[in-house]
Amino acid sequence: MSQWLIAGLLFTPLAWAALSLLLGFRQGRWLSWLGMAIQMAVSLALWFAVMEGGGFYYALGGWNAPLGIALRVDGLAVTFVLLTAAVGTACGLHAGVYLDADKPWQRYFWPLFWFLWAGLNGVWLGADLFNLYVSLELISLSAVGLVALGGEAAALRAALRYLFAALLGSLAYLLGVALFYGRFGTLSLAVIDQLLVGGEPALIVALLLMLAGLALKTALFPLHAWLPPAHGIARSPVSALLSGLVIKASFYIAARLWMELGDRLGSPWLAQGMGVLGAAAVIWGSWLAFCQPHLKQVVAYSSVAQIGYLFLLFPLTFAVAEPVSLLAQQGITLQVISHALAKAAMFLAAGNLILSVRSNRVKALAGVSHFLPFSLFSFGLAGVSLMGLPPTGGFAAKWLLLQASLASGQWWWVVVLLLGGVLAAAYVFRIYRASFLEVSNSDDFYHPPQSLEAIPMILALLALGLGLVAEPVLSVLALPFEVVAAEAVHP
Amino acid sequence: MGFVVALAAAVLGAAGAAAPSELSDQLQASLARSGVEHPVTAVLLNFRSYDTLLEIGVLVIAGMAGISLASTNALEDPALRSADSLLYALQRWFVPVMLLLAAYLLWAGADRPGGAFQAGAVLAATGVLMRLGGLPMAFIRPGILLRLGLVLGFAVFLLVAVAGALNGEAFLAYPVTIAGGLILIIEIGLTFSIGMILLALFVAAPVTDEHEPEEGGGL
Amino acid sequence: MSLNLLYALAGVALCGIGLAGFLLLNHLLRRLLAFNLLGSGVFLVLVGLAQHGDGPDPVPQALVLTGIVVAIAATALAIVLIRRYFHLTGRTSLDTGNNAGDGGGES
Amino acid sequence: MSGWLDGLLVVSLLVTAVAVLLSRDLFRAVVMFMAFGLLMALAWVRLQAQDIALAEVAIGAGLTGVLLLDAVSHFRRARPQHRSRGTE
Repeated sequence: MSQWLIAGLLFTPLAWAALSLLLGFRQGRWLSWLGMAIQMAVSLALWFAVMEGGGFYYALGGWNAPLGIALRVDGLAVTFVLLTAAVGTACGLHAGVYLDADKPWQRYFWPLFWFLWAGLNGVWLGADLFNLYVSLELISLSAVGLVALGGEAAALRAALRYLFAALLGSLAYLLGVALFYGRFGTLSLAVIDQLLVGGEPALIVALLLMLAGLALKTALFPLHAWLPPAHGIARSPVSALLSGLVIKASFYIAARLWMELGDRLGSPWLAQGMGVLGAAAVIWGSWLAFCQPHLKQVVAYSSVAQIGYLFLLFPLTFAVAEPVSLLAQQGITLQVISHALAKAAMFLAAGNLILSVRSNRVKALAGVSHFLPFSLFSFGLAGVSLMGLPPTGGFAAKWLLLQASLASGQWWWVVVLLLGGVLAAAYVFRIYRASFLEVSNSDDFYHPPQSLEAIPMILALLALGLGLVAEPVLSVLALPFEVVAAEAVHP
Repeated sequence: MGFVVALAAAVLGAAGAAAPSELSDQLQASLARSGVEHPVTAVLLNFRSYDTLLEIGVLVIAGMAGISLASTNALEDPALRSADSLLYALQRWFVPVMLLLAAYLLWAGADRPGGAFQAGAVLAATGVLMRLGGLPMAFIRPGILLRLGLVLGFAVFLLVAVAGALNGEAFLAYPVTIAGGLILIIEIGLTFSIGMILLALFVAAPVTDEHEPEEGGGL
Repeated sequence: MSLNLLYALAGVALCGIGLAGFLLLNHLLRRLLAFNLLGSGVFLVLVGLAQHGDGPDPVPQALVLTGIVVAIAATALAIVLIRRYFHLTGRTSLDTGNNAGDGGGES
Repeated sequence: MSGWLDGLLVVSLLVTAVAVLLSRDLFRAVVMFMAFGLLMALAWVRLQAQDIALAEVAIGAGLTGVLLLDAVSHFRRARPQHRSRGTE
């Protein structure tokens, strides 16, 4: 059964990419709705299958790990596959209505969208270092294409910046892969994990290269300069995809590398250093988000800040007791999920607001609270999750990270967690204050369709509800991990 | 530069400690079941075919970007239309030779160096030559046919991949008996599409200065 | 020093040259050239380092073939974007200071 | 083996690479890049990687070079026009 599901999961996005290239935007929309329904169903079924049967390796082409490419289907991977299905479907539905179907270039939206989805699934399931590289490139190029779609100068500028950063990051990663292959003669992460004994300098350099490249692609401070223009200029559904999912892909690889190899190749300096950069991202990104004059730039800089929390994974899992490390991993996983849902909701809601007031400026929002209370409410609800107030997913994530920090004696991260929440509150309330300003007789608002308003609301509610179901979600995450760890790598 | 020194040290370190892997033994052992004799082709199109599938996806994205941002009129660049007689004579000889070369490379891939990528590149080069010689290339217009050409190889590959899964085996698994034939079919499709994509990128890329392109104005 | 290792070290040097060019040059096409040099360096390291033992190792060769195709796809995409950008703005580099272009949003 | 030949090849590879980046003229830089691609192909032959050598000649040096040359000539043709416009 799982075999069929995996085949469906890999086949659908690629096939839909090819098919939708042959159609126009409107026909592609119908086709894509069908595809999203299939992907959603397959992802859900796979999630339940892994929940019951545990994780497994899937040998593509029937060739096992070192010779062929094996996919690692475990609890974490299928959870992210499901997350991608949820956020991808929401953004796809929103885009179908939001994007101007009459523009001739929009026909390329769907193929790029589906290629992006295929790449994301490839990353979540990837267990082969080089295949991860190809998946990353698939993601980067389709994401750049999506940003550039429409071809106005500012978008091209942002897309080029993004492209160059992404390419440099990929090559740094590939250089690390080359060193690993030179040393071990294999590309399978599981086999490398088995063969690796101690911290050889060559391999430490390799890991550093890979982490640096992936950090650049994830836009970790101070390598974040490419992100705000790209995420700010793209159409809102694209921004939601980029902020919600795309930057998580490179972080996911970095985290997987760290969890598998970090105990032997890492060092306290590296772990603390990554944490410090993450902390700086939280503070600096939040501050810049507060200062931005444009609505989508606020949301984009907020992404820079929220990414920062993810990098606390490095110090909180290095040389700490097993339960503490597990706590931190769970916290980071929750943070990834809740940020993906909340940030997608925020960008989609921001898109609605911009559509309504016909301007990207925060000041132009004055009075919009009367006209789009629903979208504004979604925006705020997502904001609550970013702030980390109970009962949201953001709160549950921070609570776990807080515990992990205290249990490992690294109290300084607690300061970052709390300060980040306060700063997030500041930039979200700034938008709110601007929206509730009363202006005389400005009823020149466009009212977007109901469906556009409903989608961010659903995502924001999911982010909110995540806090309530955090326990079951995390138990599913932890359980299959054991199964996979116990299963030997096949020869 | 510290970067180079560290990297050189890492390379030397990794080379010094390199452990003989079982991978090459496995490869030799499985080669007979891959359907081709040339190990590089076997790795590309059988053992690690998922890489190749995604890589063609990347190429399709680039081709798409090329035709989406180009303006249609640039294809009718009159400057390139005026056929140079020498070039014309040259291409009358060159085009068939290069087509033959592409076919040879494609066929050679099964047991010696060569294969879809090289053949596709030669195909594209032929197209570039034809364009420089001023031959009409209506088929490269950004219409449905061009898009069909772009995805054809990818689609063929994907269909073969899913056929394996429908057969009850893994995604991308080929039955041993017909693996060679399937790989050849994939390679033919890929050669055609790779040539088409690379050519589209060359031919469709120009944006002339004379007119405002119809795409990406206001917004 | 073996033949393969020599080329691997040449790859390292190329990586350094490419990286320096990538970071220091402003012209978009020159940056693209530097990216391609950097890529070639990485490929040389990948093949040169892997071919210890007896005979050539086909796996890294296949990886590099894939890598070359990905690199030309990226290069082609970049060229399309650069030409279009040049067409619209007349600029061949990205650093133009903080002009208003950064914030301009939708519709 | 003729070790000095390999040494020469490596040195010329590096020199060409530097020349690509340092050429003041963009057109020259691209031509140097194509030469670099051909040298790379030789290096691949020396590494017993004929497949890559073929691909490098066809794709690396050939097509990338043609694409870049095309772009450079486009820039050249358009430059004067944009300069006058660029004063705004």
